[in-house]
Amino acid sequence: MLGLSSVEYRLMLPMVELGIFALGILMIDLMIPREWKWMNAVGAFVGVLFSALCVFQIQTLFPRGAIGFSYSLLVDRFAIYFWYLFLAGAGIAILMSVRYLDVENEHHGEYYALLLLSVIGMMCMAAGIDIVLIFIGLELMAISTYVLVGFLRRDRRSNEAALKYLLLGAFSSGIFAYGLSLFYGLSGSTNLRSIAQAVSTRNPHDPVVIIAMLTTMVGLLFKIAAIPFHQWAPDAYEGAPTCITGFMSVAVKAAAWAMLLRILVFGLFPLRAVYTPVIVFVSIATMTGANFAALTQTNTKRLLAYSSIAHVGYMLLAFVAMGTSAPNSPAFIDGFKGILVYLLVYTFMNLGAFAVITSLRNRNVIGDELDDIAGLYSRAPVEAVLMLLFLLSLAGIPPAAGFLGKYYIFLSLIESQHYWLAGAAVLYALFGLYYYLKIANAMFMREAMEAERLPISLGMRAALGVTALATLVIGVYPEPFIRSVNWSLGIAQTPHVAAMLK
Amino acid sequence: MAEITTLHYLVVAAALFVLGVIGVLTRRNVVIVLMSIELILNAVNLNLVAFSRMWGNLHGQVFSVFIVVDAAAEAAVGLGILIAFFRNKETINVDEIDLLKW
Amino acid sequence: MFLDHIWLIPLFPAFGAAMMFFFGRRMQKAAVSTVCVGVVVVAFVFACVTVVEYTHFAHGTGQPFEKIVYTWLGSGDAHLSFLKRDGTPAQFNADFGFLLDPLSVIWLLFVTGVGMLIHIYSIGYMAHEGGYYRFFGYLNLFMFSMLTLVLANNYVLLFVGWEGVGLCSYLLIGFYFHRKSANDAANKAFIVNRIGDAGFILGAFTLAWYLGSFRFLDINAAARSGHYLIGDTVLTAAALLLFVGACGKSAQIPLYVWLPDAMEGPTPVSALIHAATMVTAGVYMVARSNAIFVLAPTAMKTVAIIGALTAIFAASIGLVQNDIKRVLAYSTVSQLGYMFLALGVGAFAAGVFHVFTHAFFKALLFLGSGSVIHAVSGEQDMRNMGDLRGRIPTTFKTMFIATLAIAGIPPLAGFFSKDEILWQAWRSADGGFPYLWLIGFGTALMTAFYMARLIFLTFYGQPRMSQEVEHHIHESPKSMTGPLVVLAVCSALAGFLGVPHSLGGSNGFEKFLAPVFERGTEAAIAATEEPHHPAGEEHRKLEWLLMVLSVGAAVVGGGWAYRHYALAGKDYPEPIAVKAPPLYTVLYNKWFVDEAYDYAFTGRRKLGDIRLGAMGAGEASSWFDAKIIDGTVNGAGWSTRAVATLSTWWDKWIIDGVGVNGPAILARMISYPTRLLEWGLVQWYALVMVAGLLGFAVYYVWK
Amino acid sequence: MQSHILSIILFTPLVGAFVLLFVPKENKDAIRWIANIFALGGFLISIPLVPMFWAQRFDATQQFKFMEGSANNWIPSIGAGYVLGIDGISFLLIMLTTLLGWVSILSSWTAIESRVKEYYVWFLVLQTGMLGVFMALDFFLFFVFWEAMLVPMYLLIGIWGGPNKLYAAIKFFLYTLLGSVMMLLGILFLYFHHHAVTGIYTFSIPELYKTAPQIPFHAAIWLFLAFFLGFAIKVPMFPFHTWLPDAHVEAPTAGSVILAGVLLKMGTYGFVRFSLPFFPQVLSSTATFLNVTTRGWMIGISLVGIIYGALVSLMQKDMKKLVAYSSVSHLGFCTLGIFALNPAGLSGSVLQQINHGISTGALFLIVGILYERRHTREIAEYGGISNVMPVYATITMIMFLSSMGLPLLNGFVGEFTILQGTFTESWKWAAWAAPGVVLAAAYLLWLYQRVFFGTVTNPKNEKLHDLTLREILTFVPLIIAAFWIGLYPKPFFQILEQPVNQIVLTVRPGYPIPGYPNATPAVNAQAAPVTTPAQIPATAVTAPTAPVAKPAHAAAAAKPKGSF
Repeated sequence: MLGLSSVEYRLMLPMVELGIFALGILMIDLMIPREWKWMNAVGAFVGVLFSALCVFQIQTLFPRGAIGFSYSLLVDRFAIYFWYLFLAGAGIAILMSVRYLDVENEHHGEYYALLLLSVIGMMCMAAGIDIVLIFIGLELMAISTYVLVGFLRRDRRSNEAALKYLLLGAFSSGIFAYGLSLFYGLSGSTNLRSIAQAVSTRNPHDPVVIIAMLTTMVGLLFKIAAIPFHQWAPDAYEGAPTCITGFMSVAVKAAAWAMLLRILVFGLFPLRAVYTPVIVFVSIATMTGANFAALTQTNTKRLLAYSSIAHVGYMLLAFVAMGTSAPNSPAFIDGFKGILVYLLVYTFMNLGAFAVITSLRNRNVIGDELDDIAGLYSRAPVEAVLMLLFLLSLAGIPPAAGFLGKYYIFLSLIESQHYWLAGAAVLYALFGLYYYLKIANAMFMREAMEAERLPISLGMRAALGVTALATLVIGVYPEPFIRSVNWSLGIAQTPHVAAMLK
Repeated sequence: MAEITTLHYLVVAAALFVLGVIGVLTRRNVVIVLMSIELILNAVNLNLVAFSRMWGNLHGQVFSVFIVVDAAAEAAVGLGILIAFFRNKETINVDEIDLLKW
Repeated sequence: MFLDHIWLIPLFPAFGAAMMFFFGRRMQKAAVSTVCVGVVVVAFVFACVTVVEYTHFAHGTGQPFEKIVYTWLGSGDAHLSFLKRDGTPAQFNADFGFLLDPLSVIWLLFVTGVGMLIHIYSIGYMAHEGGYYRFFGYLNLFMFSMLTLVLANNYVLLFVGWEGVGLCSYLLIGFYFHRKSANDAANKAFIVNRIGDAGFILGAFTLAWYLGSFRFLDINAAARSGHYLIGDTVLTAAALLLFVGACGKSAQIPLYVWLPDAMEGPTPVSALIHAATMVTAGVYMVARSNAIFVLAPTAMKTVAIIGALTAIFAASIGLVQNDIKRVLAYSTVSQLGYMFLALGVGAFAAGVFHVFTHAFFKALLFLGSGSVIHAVSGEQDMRNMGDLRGRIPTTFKTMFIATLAIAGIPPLAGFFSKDEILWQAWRSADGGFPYLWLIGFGTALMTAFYMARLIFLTFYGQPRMSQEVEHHIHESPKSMTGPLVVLAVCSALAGFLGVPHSLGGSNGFEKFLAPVFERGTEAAIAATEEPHHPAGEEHRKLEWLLMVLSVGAAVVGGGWAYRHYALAGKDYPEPIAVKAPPLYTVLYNKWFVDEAYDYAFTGRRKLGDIRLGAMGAGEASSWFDAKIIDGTVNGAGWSTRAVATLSTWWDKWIIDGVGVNGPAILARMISYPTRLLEWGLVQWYALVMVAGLLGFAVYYVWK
Repeated sequence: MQSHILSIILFTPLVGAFVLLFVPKENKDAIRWIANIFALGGFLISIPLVPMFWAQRFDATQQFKFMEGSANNWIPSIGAGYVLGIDGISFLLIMLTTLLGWVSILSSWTAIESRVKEYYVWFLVLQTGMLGVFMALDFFLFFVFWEAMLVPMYLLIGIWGGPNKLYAAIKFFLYTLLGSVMMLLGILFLYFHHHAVTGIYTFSIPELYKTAPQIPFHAAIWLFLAFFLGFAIKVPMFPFHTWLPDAHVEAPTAGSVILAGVLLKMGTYGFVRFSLPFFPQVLSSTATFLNVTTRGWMIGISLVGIIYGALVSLMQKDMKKLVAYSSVSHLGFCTLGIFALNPAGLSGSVLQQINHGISTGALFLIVGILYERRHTREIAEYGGISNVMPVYATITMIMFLSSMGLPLLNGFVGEFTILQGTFTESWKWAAWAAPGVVLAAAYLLWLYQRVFFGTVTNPKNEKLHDLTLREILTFVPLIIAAFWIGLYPKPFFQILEQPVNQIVLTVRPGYPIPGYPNATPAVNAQAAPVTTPAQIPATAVTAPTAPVAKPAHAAAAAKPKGSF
């Protein structure tokens, strides 16, 4: 009908399906009464599940991946891995949202619709190999998140966050687009592959190349919130509805990383000599700035915002390791794995942490101050312990999952012989532990402000359960997850182990 | 009279870009800031169109169309949010958006 | 069969101690005394039988008997090996093994014997004291340790007894733990001893490292094998280190300070531990290591000189003390000095002989003084005694005998042993001026004086005690006087075991010990004759002359004391105080040694407001720990203060940021400005982004 | 053959913690009972290990006994395996851990009144963590336990601690984490290096032993330092010790017992298990920093620690702080023995670790008992306690004596053997260590005098009741152990013999050990024998040691059993 091949039909199915659900929710929302609004959440969740089902279908049908839409959409294992990640993030975020929106009395279908739409955008970012598609995806995601951030219309902090996010976001994507346009100019194509070929033939010190490179990187680094392009993040995270903060800190970030890897590794890897120095600087700056800033934060959301920036710094270290070593050298592979594993782990542990903070929101408590979480153990022991688990995971203490990410990053750094960077990372790991422990201290070793037990909604229980379980399992038995990462990178299943086990 | 080469377009576009950036950095009125951003995007469009003419393919123009749409959408959302903001705090002055900091 | 179960001897008292530890609190005094005294009696009997059996086993050759019960340190044939000095590997082994040879026989006998007597005496003496079972428990524990010390077959096991007796003396000195003075004395005793022990253990290590074993027999064999020359450096070091240990245990300069204070303990304790047995452990150990010492002339000379100095030094203090027990304490120190003098000049047998006799009369003196104190209801100051001879006759007679003995009046025990020492001292001074003899001679003079002084002040003159005290004076019970009599007999007759050849005796004591002290190459018998020179006629004359001289000295000293104290009334004059007041003050304050030590070493006294010594160092270190290493209070004020006050070396610590909290505080201080970068204005954020972009661009331009 | 006894011992406490989760937290006594039962169970289950291990104590064919699991069976894709196994060293430490775990849980019956449930849960988790550290034969597994164990300890200090608990808890956690993350870098390097050499990714420690010798020297130095930092902070050695007093003073009694008794041993254990066998060339190298070889530095730091710790504890006014600093001094002895690098020193060191666990553990219990009654640790508050609590005073005296190294008690055996081993390396070292022994007597006896002797001056102390049966029960095993080691340490030395010799021969190839097979796989070829005053003649290195061994053997054989 549309001249779509069955393959392309399959490939776009997850997104289309999400889109249908989004619009459906928008319509149904008009019909259902106030107290039935939670149906929206159910609908959205079902949508996510269906979409995941479709992704699984793709995975089984095209194990080697497939390409469509005139070489713009490449659904390879890498993309599929990230799609699952986005859907997981979205699903958990939905579970977290129900009660929170009730309390905020902002229960509208748009919320879920926008959530799903942003996921569509992310999918495009992860799967696009054509800068046009990538850019569209980016904007789709960005615009929906602008709205989501400002969703609490009556809350000034929310408005302000949205406005700042929008202005800076638009600004950065403008610069980004400028870079992309130059790349188009350099290559005469919008397809990453051909851009890469064209660029690799040019002298890497050609000013145009460099300007294009830099402007593009501004966009990328802005989206993953790396210093000095990070400053939107703390404000947006603090102002946004907590569940959205969680969603942004994992899914949006993962999407940004997917885009970054697509462009810088799949596409412009020939230019790595050009951008790696910048990345080195940025990663160190990011770790330093974020950790120092987080050290004395008293607002939990803001603290976690800075911590997530710091985590970006760590991941960038792995990226440095990749950029400074030959493709398919151990350092490169482990760095790459490191980033993917880190994102996977991070999705669950950070969402978990934000889920706990979300559940602190009550009629009269905003719940994002350190004092609000004080004595949490006496009010909700299970949550407190889970929070401890998430915090330790964020600090990279085994057997929590976070350690796995740290492990790969340190390993890649050592393999690429960046011992000093490794040392710095260690140092900042200490910083991290310090401010995570501040939260832990508040939960376990301080008296609660108000005594009554914390009401935990069903959805929240589910969200916490999933995240905690994932954090623990990935930590204790990471084998299958590592294998899935290997699979997504098309790396042979641990070749050496066979020799080892004989 | 010399004919207009791609380079000229690029220079103009670059100028637009810089103007846009300066606008974003200096203007105090949120609406005008938004417009400056539009300026940047237009610079991009100009680039794309010029290049597509240079290469003689349509990719650039397609891209520019999308960017125009995107710019519109952004502006719409931006104004919406701005209105919400204005409701709560009777101002659209960028300097007074400083509740969230540190 | 007794010989094979020699290890039982120490176990008997150990059993008694264990009984007291577990059941003592619930036992009647009668039961306590039966058990505790009983085990010691059994030990004594067992010891005697063992010795008899040993004499059969050794029949005169004095060959040692060794019984190894089990491997203690090390794992049997385990490979807990170390490298000897020459790089060859050696086994690290210390057994629970017992050694019986003439030397240990002598100690075994008088330790069990005197110990038994003192246990019996204590029944009466402690009858009215609290903590009866505790006292006897400790006493038994002491017997166990002492016997282990004496019977050990290697330095490590000897060290067990060595530390054990130290512990017991600590416990017993501090027996009246309500008295702070007692506790201080106890701590002092233990810690000073510990210093000695450190020396001892290092000495033992040196031997093992050099000769490859801790076993006496191995070491003696090695030392006498002739591989090692006289004056061997390592052996000299080892000998000196061992002697440090001896100084601690046997209260020689500079470690003697604990013994006088040790008199805080109950009197029987002073008699048993601080007069008869424990303090002679040092002598025993040196004698035991004679094979090493003879190879180390320097060490020998040191021993002799230290011994002589201690002898006269302590005697000089003893001249003016008023506390009856302190006089005896200093006398003990001085007598120990004699013994080391003997060892130092190579007359091991003579030294041991003096230990043997001294054990009797000094124990007797202490027990006697105990009986006196008992009589005058706890009074210890001789200025408040006098004219007791009629009132407590037995005590008086026995103590009088002891005094004669210690003063060296023939034919009592002290005479023979002391003159043997003096004679050896004289002879050892090869050609040159016999200064050691002179010191010994002077000491003899003083000894006679202060002992006589003690007797006269206590038993003669007018009674100087208060009325009701005088009213209560009574002779002690049989359980106390009995041992006195026995000891008196011993101290009267013990001397005849060792009558020198010059007096036509056979000096059986020395002959008996000869195998232990054989020089290796020469035969045992040769050693019992004059070891150095043949017994020439003029030597004999000279020896007689010296004897006459020393006896004369004793008489003179005694007579002088008689002149001044025999009729002492209330506030009698102290002759020395009259003639040389400054000397008197110095002597009376024990040459101010304790004070000096407190300033210099312990740091219990402050010099101005500086504290030196261990406690000083401790304070300094803890300050250092709190302030420097552990960064401490807020960084800013800190570093300023540091820069202002602390020396550059400590600055290094801070600047290097070894401080722990320092960096933490610093980080927090950096944190705030970092956060200020985020000051809320969108355009500022955008500006930062652009700046970043341009910054990178600049980087490329420069590159 | 695969016996699972290790896993069983390892997870018993964890099971206990899991069971506790289902007990309502109001029901305190039930919780206490269950916790104690599982703690005691953990100890009893570890008992059968003794005869099993004893049977094969000399078996030099396999370095580690009771191996479980195989390399890389846990996370094949990164080469981590669930591998457990013990040798004599870890065996003793495991027994110590199970014993102290039980004792300290028993001791906190009345001490802990608030949040009882979590307390015991965390404590049992901690127990598993510590056991895991001693059992793991896979670096990944090891590190997981090593870190995981910090968390419960942090909570124990932070929740049930004293007034300054937050500071102490965070300090403890950060300080230890710094070290352990440095160690992680070192581990990763070894892992990567092994891959570079063999093309195999694995964390299996026995595998890594094999490739360790190929590590280039300059790298080995840094690795050694990385590991050193990790372990030195844990021990703690001199400049890194300041977390210890805070942690101890704030921690609840049982926490201190475990902290001093077991956690500190992980550092020394790490030195023995990793630093020595992995980097022999660093210890044996003559390369100097400030004219002192690496080994010299290690020894120097240990000596400073010995004297420094003793001096500082001499002047403490807080009993617990005093004991804490005394452990700095005692651990100094342990590290001294380790870096003496000869059988005597090494086995003495391990034995001394056990002793320190027993004695100092007991000392903390002792302090805790007074604290529980009077809620102060100020020495000045007390005096004449032996009048009101005679039994307590007696037990204290025994433990003080064992801690200050009185012969026939455990402390002496360890210290003596260490000093012996050290002395034969250089008499100066032993001479410097000796003052530590004297000072130990000084501060302990002085403490005893101030607390126990004299008359009761403080009216608050008149009513103190003596030990209850439970409290006595906590001391009994410790006292028995103290006397056992003091009187008959032979079995311990025998258990240590094989691993210790193995390690010594790895670090100093050709070190002559009579009657011990000198060939060892892990011997590192290019490592020169350690230069010491007692330098081994080059011939002795190459030549088989049998002839060298002869005389010693002859002496041993000729040793008379009866008469002479």
